[in-house]
Amino acid sequence: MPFDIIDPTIIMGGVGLSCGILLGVAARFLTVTVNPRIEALTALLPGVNCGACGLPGCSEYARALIMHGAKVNLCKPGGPKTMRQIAVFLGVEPVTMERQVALVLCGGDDKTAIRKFCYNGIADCAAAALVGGGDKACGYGCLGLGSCARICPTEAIEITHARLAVIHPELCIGCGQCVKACPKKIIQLVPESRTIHVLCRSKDRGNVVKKNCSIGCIGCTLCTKAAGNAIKMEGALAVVDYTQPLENEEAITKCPQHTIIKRSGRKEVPA
Amino acid sequence: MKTRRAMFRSKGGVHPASRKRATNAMPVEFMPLSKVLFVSMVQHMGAPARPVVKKGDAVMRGQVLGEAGGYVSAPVHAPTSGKVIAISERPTQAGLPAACVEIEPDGEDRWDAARQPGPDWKTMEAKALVERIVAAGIVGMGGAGFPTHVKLSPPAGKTIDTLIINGAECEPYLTADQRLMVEAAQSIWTGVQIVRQILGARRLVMAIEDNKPDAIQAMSAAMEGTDAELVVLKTEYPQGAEKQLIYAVTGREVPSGGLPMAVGALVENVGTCAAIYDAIVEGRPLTERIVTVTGAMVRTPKNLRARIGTPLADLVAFCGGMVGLPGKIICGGPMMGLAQGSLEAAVTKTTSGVVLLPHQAVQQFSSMPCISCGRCVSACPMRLMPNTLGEMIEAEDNEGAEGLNVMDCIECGSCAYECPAHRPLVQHMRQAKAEITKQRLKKATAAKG
Amino acid sequence: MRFYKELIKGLWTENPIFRLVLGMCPALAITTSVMNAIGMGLAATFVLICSNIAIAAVHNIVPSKVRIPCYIVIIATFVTVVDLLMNAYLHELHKSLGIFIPLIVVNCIILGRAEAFASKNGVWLSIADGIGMGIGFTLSLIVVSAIREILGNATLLGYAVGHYQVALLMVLPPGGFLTLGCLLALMNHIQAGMARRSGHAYVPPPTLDCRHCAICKWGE
Amino acid sequence: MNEPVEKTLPIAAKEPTWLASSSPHAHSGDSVRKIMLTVIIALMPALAAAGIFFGWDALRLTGVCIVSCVAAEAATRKLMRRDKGIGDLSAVVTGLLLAFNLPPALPSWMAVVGSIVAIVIAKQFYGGLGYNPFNPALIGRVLLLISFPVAMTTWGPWQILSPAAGVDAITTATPLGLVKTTLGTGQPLPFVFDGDTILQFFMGAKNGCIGEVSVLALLIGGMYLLWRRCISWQVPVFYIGTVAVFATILWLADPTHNYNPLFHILTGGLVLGAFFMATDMVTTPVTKTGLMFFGIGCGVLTMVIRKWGGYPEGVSFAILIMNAFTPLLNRMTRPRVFGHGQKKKQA
Repeated sequence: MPFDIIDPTIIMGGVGLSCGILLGVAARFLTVTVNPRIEALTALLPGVNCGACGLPGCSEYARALIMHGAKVNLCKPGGPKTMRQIAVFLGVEPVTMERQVALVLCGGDDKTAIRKFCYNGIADCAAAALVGGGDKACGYGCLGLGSCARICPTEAIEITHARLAVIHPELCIGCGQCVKACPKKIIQLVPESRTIHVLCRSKDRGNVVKKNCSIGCIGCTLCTKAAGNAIKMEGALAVVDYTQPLENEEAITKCPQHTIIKRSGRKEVPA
Repeated sequence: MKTRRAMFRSKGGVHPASRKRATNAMPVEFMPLSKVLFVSMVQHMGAPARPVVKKGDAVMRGQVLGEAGGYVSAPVHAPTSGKVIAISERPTQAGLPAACVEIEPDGEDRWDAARQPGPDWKTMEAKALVERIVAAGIVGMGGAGFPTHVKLSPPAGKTIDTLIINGAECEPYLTADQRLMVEAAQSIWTGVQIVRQILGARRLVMAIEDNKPDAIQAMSAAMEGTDAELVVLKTEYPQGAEKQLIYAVTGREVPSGGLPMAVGALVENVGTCAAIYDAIVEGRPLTERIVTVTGAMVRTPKNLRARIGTPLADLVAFCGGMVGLPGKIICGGPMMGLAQGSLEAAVTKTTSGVVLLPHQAVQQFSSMPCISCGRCVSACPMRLMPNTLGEMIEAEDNEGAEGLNVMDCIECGSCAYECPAHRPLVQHMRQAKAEITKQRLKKATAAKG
Repeated sequence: MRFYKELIKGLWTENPIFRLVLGMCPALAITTSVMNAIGMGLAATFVLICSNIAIAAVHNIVPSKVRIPCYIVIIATFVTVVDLLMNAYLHELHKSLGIFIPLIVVNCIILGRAEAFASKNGVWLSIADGIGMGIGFTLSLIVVSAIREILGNATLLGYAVGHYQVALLMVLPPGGFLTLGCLLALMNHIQAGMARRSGHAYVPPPTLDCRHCAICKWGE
Repeated sequence: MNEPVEKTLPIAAKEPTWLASSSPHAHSGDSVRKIMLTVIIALMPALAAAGIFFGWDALRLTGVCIVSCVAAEAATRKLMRRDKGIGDLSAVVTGLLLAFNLPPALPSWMAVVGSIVAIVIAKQFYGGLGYNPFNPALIGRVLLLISFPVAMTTWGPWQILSPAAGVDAITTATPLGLVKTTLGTGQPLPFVFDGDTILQFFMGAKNGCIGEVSVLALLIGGMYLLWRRCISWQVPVFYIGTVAVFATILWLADPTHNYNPLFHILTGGLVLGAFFMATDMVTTPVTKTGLMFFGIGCGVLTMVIRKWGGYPEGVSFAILIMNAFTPLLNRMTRPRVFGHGQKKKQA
């Protein structure tokens, strides 16, 4: 009886041993070398694979950092914190970088902007823009059909009941997907610390804007006087120059159309 | 001349109610000049024209307002004499903003003195004829607006043996081409002969649908005693689409992505032929066209000879205005026309009609899932599978749609016309085609850079 | 405290059948009667606990490259033990479970716990995990099989529960799929409702992610 | 969370006066609801025939199936928060077809179970009308057949099949069932299939599911559907044609154990299946060629099951099996796109 056990034990042991040797040989000669630094660096990145760095995913960015010396400040979701970590890891000098968040430069929802016709078709901004340029009377306005919201990896974009896209800065990682998705090109990445924005992209003349939208920029230039260099006129449209400092909130109160708003890092406060 | 029925019938197609009766017996009326004419610089396929006049300039009828912006482009001429009051950005019929020259007519409608009738066309070289056509700003007047001179200049080595004149006008409601054939058969015929001389085409075919007996009669009278053929087509939509027409007449299939010249054929619309006659024989550039203003919401539907740049609102007002608020305003026919958000847009070289539909005739779809009835597959003249394509595009699988040849779609609307689930199939296709074109451009520039 | 947490997670939040959607093969195949379910569940629980202990004990000395073969060997050993024991002492049950006892070797739950838990935690917690997961598995099988046995055979644990027309389908293979599918839907529904009430976002198990399926509007 | 609930926008009730959409702006005017209504009308002759032959039972089952199908559809849609209601009438069609596939003596509660299975499991669980891969009514029937085999094979009162075979033996069998059991015991064919029987079978005087007995009534409905372009001729023609060819071959090979092809056409659910079940739009191919192959496949499978299978009748199974092939047939029979593939063109 005990001998019945010994035979299989020897056979199984032998099989196990030979398999083990095979595995050992395989591990020795067929192994794929992975740079351990790439793995370690990948672990530092946020792992949302948003593509904001221009590379297809976090591990590719890590590879680019180590192999090709990519810039350390490309990871937008990670922001300055990740940038510093990368810089420390790679032993390079950290660069200045501010987190960017997306902003919809249109405030015209169903209550304030008029629609020229009833749009009947696919609920997608790109498709709607192909039908008579979209149903907003203003040719530059947000269509509110949520192409940006659908592409947002963090669901930071809300389509309000009055059909306007609003981005929640606290959820936004600044990946810029929505900027690409918007057929009207009214989403812009702005520095997170900035609070005062002109919510209009209409290049129309003031009388046309007034007809189409009650809160569009009419090009009255009152804000430019109040804000100094930070708000400039581009034709009939006031545009915030984000390279110039702007703390003075006078522009908000000066705007007769209430186009200029204050949006803090956490939530949006109408003027 | 011999008259025969079309020998080939392409698969697919639909039979929408033609509704041409409102205007098909109405003689073309002259549309009086509007207060302001809005001449868009985007009236054709290809590069937009570049404005060459300034605000305040006095212009004569036929004077060049915008010169061609490239080879595939066409110049734009002043539709009447008057003053340029502004050069602005205005939405086109497609709703996208484009440069536009606003002209205030002086009411005298004087022709530009530089415009003279040319020498006898029969003695002219093909090249000289094409040059005159380029200068006259003639584009395909059937709807797409492809610059005519490009078509008439086949690359060396390509011969065009068959010239087909498109008088099918398969879109419901529209009667502009039909009236033109009835009223100006002789000038169309002269234009056709000019085109034939340019191309040296061996075979000449006039194709008309069998629901226009008066046009068939008028054209056959004009063509009497020549070697041209008159092909009577069975009424079916989209019989007048270029590729389908070539197939119906010759049995040749234009290869995917190719031009008709690939099978040695060329299609010209009857309106284009009449414009060529005007340009070569009369020496007039293209400044007006026939527009059918119709639909249940127009008080008295009419065929109008309107100047390019006439606002749609003026056309409707001349027809007695609207009976009530329309449900939909369409530039062009109901199958392929562009829905308008307002009547602000102006007549262009390709505006064949303005249709005002009542609310009850407008399909207000709230689309359902596809029930796989297969009607779109049977209806598609390009033999695509619109049901599968629609679902793919809805799932944002543009690559898959490309693999199923979505780029061959001619957007004729037969699929969506038949769809019992009211799916916006054409819109899906358009979306995918726009997206794929964008991707291809990107790839092409990436390959270059 | 940690022990307790690891113990109960297998019952609901990480229930192997309804939440992780693992071990589908036995859950579909042997749930024609409650007796089978109990037998299968206990056998799997035994293997789970033993293999968790063994793997937690040896995971530090096993090179990570060959860990999977090692786990398989360990699991196979315990499965053989269970197979032989059941054959000896519960012969009838063994016969009705048939091939599914040896198939515990390739059961995703056991390998999954070995890889996901036991190889990263100590022996003590791994015991808790094994017990919790095993009991969760057993209870899930009992629920599925009870429904199928009552509807398809008018019995429960072999005792008649009433005289009515039975639906033969329920004890045939399609019945397993139907029952399990409906129960999964129900669990998803309950979870979504609970998440909504507590104000959290509902994150469905990856295999049952509602967000990309337009069939119903529960994911929203 | 932010995703619009609808794939396409409905019409806003208020403000802007006119509409704009992508072309075309004309429509044939046909809708899913109209198609379903046509099918319902086409089923009316068969319902009348069922009423004549089976009386109260036929009406009871039809009513129960329709009511429970519609109720199940409404309830599931509400529960799943799907917006579109029961207005498309597809649940009514499912209910009617399911009832037509049930034997007259079936208890009402079983019909309710079948209806719920058909609507909830076979249709709504897959996403509702348009997404169901299998014919819901047939799934309902097959589930009932597997679950309650006795109740589903207890037939009506007809005693006309053959005076020679003894009354008791035939009161509870369909012609197909009778043939199968008789041949299974090694006996010769149970009755003579000649002029009179053919006429009776054609008119509907035989045992079977309530909607399938009267070939005449079904043909009237089928012709109506063909006339209204609700079905294409490929499926019924190729389905019945294949069965006829198959049966002819069998009959010529061994006339002592096989009836002539008319027997196979006039018995069982073939005509009902060929005109109403195998032509269901959702679960059948979209191309004409695909429909042709679908019909042939159904015909072959039906005959294989009838001749060699465990069940006497194979129409339901044949159609369900072919439903599974629908995506494949759609793929294989894609039409050649205009301007493609005539000559090999360089890219």
